[in-house]
Amino acid sequence: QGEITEFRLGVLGGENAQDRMATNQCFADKIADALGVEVKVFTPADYNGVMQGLLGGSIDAAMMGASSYAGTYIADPEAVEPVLTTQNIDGSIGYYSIGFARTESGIESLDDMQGKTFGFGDPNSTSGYLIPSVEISEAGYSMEPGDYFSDVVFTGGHEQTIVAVNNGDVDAGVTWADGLGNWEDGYNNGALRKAVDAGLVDMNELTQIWQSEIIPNGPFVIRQALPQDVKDTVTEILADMWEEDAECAYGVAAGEAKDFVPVTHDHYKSIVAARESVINN
Amino acid sequence: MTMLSASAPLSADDLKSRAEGMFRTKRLWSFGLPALVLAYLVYAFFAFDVPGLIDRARPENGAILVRDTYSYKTHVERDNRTGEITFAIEGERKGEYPEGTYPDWVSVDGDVTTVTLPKGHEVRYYPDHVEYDVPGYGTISAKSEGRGVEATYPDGPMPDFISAARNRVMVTTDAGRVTITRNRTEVFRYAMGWELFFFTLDSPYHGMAPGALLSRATSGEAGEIWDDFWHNEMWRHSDVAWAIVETVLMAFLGTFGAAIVALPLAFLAARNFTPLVVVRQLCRRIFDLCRGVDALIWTIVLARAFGPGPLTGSLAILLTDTGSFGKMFSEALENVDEKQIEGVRSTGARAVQRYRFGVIPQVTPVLLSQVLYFFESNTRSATVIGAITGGGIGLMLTQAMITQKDWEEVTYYIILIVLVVMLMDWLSGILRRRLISGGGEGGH
Amino acid sequence: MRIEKLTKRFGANVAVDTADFHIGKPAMVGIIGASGAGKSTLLRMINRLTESSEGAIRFNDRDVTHLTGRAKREWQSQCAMIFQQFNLVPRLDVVSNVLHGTLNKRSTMATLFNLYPTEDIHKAIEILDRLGIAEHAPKRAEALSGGQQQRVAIARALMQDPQIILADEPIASLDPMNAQIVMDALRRIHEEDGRMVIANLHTLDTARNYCDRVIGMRNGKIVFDGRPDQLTTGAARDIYGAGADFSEGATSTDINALETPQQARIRDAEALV
Amino acid sequence: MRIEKLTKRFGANVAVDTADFHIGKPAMVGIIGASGAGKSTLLRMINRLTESSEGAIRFNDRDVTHLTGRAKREWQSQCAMIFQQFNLVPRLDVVSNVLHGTLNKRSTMATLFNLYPTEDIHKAIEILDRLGIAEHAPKRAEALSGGQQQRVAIARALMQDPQIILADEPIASLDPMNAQIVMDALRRIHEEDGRMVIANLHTLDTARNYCDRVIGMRNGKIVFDGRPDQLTTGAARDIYGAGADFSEGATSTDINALETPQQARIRDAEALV
Amino acid sequence: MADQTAAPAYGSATAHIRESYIAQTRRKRIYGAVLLAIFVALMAGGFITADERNAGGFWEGLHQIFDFPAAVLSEAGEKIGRLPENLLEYLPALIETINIAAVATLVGAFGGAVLSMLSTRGMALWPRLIPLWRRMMDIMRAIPEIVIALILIFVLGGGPVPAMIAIAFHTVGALGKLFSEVNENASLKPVDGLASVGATWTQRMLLGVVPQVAPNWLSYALLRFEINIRASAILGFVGAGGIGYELKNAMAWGVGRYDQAAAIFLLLFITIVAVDQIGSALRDRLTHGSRKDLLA
Ligand SMILES: Nc1ncnc2c1ncn2[C@@H]1O[C@H](COP(=O)(O)OP(=O)(O)OP(=O)(O)O)[C@@H](O)[C@H]1O
Ligand SMILES: Nc1ncnc2c1ncn2[C@@H]1O[C@H](COP(=O)(O)OP(=O)(O)OP(=O)(O)O)[C@@H](O)[C@H]1O
Ligand SMILES: [Mg+2]
Ligand SMILES: [Mg+2]
Repeated sequence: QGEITEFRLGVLGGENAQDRMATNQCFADKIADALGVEVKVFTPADYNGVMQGLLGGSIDAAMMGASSYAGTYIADPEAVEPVLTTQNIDGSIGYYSIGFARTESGIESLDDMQGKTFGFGDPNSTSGYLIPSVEISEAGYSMEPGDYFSDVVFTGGHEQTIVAVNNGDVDAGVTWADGLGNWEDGYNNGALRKAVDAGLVDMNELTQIWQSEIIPNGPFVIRQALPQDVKDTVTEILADMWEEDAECAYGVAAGEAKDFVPVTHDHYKSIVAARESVINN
Repeated sequence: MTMLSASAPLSADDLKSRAEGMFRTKRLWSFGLPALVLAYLVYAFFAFDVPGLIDRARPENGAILVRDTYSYKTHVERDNRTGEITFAIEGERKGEYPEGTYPDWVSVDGDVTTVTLPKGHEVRYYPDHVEYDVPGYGTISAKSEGRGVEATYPDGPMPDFISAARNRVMVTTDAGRVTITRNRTEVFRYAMGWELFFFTLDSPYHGMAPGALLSRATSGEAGEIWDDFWHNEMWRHSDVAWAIVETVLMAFLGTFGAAIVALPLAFLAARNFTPLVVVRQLCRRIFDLCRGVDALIWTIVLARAFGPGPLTGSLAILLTDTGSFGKMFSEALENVDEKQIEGVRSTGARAVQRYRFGVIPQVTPVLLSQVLYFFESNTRSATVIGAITGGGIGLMLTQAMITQKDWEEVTYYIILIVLVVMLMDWLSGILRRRLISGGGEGGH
Repeated sequence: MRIEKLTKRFGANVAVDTADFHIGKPAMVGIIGASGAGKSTLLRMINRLTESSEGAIRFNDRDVTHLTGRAKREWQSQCAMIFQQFNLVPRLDVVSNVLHGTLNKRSTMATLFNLYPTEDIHKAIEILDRLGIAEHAPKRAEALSGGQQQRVAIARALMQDPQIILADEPIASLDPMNAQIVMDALRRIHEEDGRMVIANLHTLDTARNYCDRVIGMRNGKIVFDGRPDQLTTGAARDIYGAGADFSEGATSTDINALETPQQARIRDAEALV
Repeated sequence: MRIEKLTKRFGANVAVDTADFHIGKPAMVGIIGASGAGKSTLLRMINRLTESSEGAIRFNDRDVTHLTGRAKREWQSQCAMIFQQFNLVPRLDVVSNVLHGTLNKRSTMATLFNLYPTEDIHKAIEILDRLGIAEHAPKRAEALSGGQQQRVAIARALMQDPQIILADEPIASLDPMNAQIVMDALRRIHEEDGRMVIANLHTLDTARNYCDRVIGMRNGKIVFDGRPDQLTTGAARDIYGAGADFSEGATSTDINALETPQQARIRDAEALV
Repeated sequence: MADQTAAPAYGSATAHIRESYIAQTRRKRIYGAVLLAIFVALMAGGFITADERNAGGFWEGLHQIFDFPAAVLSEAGEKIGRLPENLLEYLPALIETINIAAVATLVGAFGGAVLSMLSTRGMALWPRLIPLWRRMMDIMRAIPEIVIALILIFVLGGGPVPAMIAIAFHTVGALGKLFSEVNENASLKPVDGLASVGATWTQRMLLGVVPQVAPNWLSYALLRFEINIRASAILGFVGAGGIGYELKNAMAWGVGRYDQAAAIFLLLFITIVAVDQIGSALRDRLTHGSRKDLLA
């Protein structure tokens, strides 16, 4: 373990690449001040980009989804370690996967979905794929295309799922929400809320048909190979951020939250198991 | 004259029936070919499920998109719990009006806030309810309570511009849109143009006329004005410029790097320069591999080693184009004029000198024009590669499209990309003409 | 047919200058003149391939100068055109080229799918037979000799069943043997079918031998209009603007003048000395 | 220079068959023979552009037949070659083409970057001046006429400062006027610099007018070797394997035969009668 | 001859030529050196910038270049038994990709043919509009397929049709330009000939022009088909169906599905190489065949 010459932060989320760069710039500046090296922010196109970057050592730290963390862990358990996660306003550290359909389709629950198409988001998304695929199959609805659903497709991401359901390309889909607030607003936070705010969908036209168990918020991970003091410094900056610079924390957390709290790999064991079970199917 | 008697030994009737036969075959072809194509298109029509697609098509999404490209909307949002009203362009934090200011079509009179919409529409926020005057229809009044939204409408059947449910009422007219839920009341007001394109609301230069700006600029504020424009938080011109540069950079490094790598390899793959079959075949298979794998897959393969960024994209283009150039260059080398080489050889020149003077001057024009052509088309490909590897204008473009709300930015990027590609097309045309007809042997 | 003050300007250049003539009954008319005199332009204006700048073209008291669309194409189909370079579709077979003469009468769709009526095909073969090239019917046009291609072009013209045949230097690309065959064919069509034939010619003797009437052009103007026997060497000098050294022989294509080609070469060579 | 039983076989075809001759002092030697007689092959073997199958080439008692690498290139630089098609690099300027004659002497690195010594450039321009084309020095070779290009090729040969100049049909692509200029230049080089010149020629009168010695080849064999004045029409018939109708005139390029081109045309025309 | 008698005087006569040539060489050398320097500087500067803005550096990453292929291949090797099953599973997606390319090429070639004739001097139906059609083709070529595909996905929903339309749109522009270059070399005489019989524009074009240009058009269309297969695979990557979509999903998941990724790689690679080889053989035949036809 030696000196580092630069620090590379990976950022992902449902926003414009440049917006993401901008909202995380304050974080990067803080790290740069503390470490005394240049900090660069990278915005890969999808979850996989962050995973490859962390595995290949070209990204040092990132806020990840639970499932993509699990994927990274399975590929190389030594690559990264989770250090912090987001704590919601109500103190919980989880969110939900929400299944929804168009109201006019008459679909009210998964029972009405026989022979219909079901849409997931990104294969590496926890709420957009991993958890619903595991929980829904466990509930007795096979996820094998053609078995119970006529087809199961990936739309590419949360935003695309919402559009696809709204357009009727798929009969139902899953996306994430914090589960707080009201359905007609698209909840307080989540992909639905962003779509509503953008004027893309009318929540009156959508119906919730399913909700998952609580899913742990994604971890902020740091590459294990980094010097310990670097890891500690960066972790501390983020852990104190809500207290010291709420504006910046809002950007990093991509929304309102209470705090960043410590986590360990144990929090995500169930997710890793879920991911492994999907592989072995 | 002998014309009639000179006619063929075959009788005219024979010829007629033969001509008929010929036309039968021709007709078969002229029907058969289009019929085959048509049959294939019909197959594709169903294979692509076009009927279903037409069914699902959402022209109104198209309308949103089109409207967004030339107009913007201002959100007037009231938190029904706190009663706080925010004004934000496109509903974005960066577009929020500073505390205490609001657009001139809003008037605040004590507890009542009036939002004037075009065509005589008007929305009034009262402390406990909202009223919306729709000319020719009447006034809609809605009150949000803990249990839901309670709305009263003018008499008569419910018009289809109102979408009402227990918890949510939405009125969409061509003057704007009003949404009332338990928590929030929101008005969208549309206006033409790309608001804040030059300056954001917090800039002192926002809304200033060009003349006034110019006089400020000449009186020493040019730097600040440029700074406010260049670092506009909404449109991020500096980031966009960088992204464009990054995209062109990927194309440039990839194309010319590939040309440099491919040139020596092409000699090894050309029949007349490498008599060894093994070496030649090896080189050709390497070219096939590079080309066959395609830049898309190279991008993924390289992402592990180099991470996201323009370098990865350049290398992906470089690898694919090495394959294409290798093939094309070696074909050009196989077509060189042997006479020139022989002339140089007869003076007792060494092999390298023979290549330098007998071969290079002949092939440079061909190679150069191919390279420049690829440079232009790679500028376009680099957009796509950037979208996958995470770099350049391509990433911005795809991300802006995926979030499906920033269509004005999408339009902006598309215009920039089209301009840059056309610029490259034009530039490479000029360079091609100059380097090939005039300028001696060309530098590289 | 009546041509009234017909003028064509290309920019500042006046290609045809207030041409004025009248052809009463179907005749065989030769137009002669030096290169650039405006012969081609005149014919192309009559066929409406080139728009005229001023003046009028009347046929049977109908003004055809400003027809457009269908009516214009209708008129074109009535006055067939034969070109110096044949203007056939080289990669198509001879019969198809001849059948192109019917394009105006048949629907576009049908012709695109080669749906020509059988009687048209028969007629095409008969015309080819009349011109002595029926046995080449299935060949590609490009496989034929120049003289044969020109006869295919004439066949196409006949297929149009036109009232007028316009021939723009029909024999200029041909050797003397083929030139004679083609001119004989045109003359015979004129005589047997009673069609009007207007031919641009670049040799005086051809005009004299084949035409009922000769029109001479110079710098776009009509400078001679009369019977062939009125076409003296003096008149020819006027038309060609040539000096006293004008010799017809140099441009003659009369086959009789060429029975001994070597003599011609000797004469040509001597002319250079 | 001594050629000993030199033979070249292309598969079953014997292009040069045990050629044997000796050139004692620098002479101007013409090699004549019908097309395919093996003239080019012989010259190419001497320059080592083509490998010989059997026999030996000796120069100043040194066997150069099997030299390789440096030594072979060294030899090539001593016996310059001039080609029928000039074999210049058309896109490079004239001086660069001439400077290629020094490639063997200069270091590879320097030449690759066009770093020729100034005295070489001066020398190149002087040679060009001697051949009367100095004013074309900065032009591209492709911009020159055939005769000028061939003189550039000669200049390149001279730049090599060779002991032997091999010229393979140097005037076959040229018109008579240029042919004379080029042959005069070769002769002058031979006389003034005392270099050996061996030229393949396809016209007897050129050989007679310019050479000290003529070698005749037929089917790869040397069938004549003597002074030009020994080259009678009978000997020529043997060389060309021609019948009694053999006439030199048809291939003559002697410029004197062309002073009155019209006469030639007349004669040609008569010949056809 | 003049040049021989003038020979003794060359010393002074050539001085001027010598000077000017040397000056010219020097100018050229400087010009060349400057060009080369600019080029090298651009390449080096570009490389440094790209390296700087990339997450991983070039030199640090170089030794890892085979990590990813190794990971994929080792997993594929472990599950080699499932290869045939995987290949079969993704065959329909491959066919969809090929269909997208084929339909887009057909549609694009048709549109390109029409536009090319409208924008060739001497053939154009409305000669004044030639610049308009040309600019239109320029713009069609300049817009990346991905843009149109994404917009159409938004309006029409996912699937092959948006990709097809996007590629066809681009193909119209690209082939239109190439076709009009071919048209420019076609003879206008047959067109004039057909005009003189009163043929409509459609008849003139289809009977007079198309027979002349068909072999070259076909050859260009084939080349475009190859390019379009790649394009349709890439568009699949952003959600437009076909093999690219499957590849992306398998790839994105990572460890656990690399055997599928490898099978898709293999399918795509074989297709691209096969189409490339068959296409260039066919094109060779077409262009050379037509040349022979003309000579015959
Ligand atoms: N399309 C055109 N654009 C401009 N000028 C033209 C055009 N066509 C013909 N001209 C000019 O019009 C004049 C007459 O040309 P035209 O072709 O009618 O002469 P011609 O008598 O047929 O000559 P030729 O015997 O050479 O065919 C010439 O000066 C020619 O340059
Ligand atoms: N590279 C080669 N491969 C096979 N045969 C060759 C080759 N070069 C020459 N030949 C054959 O060798 C014979 C002599 O050819 P050469 O070129 O030496 O004749 P030439 O006297 O120079 O004829 P020309 O006057 O046509 O130049 C010919 O039969 C020719 O076909
Ligand atoms: Mg004419
Ligand atoms: Mg020879």
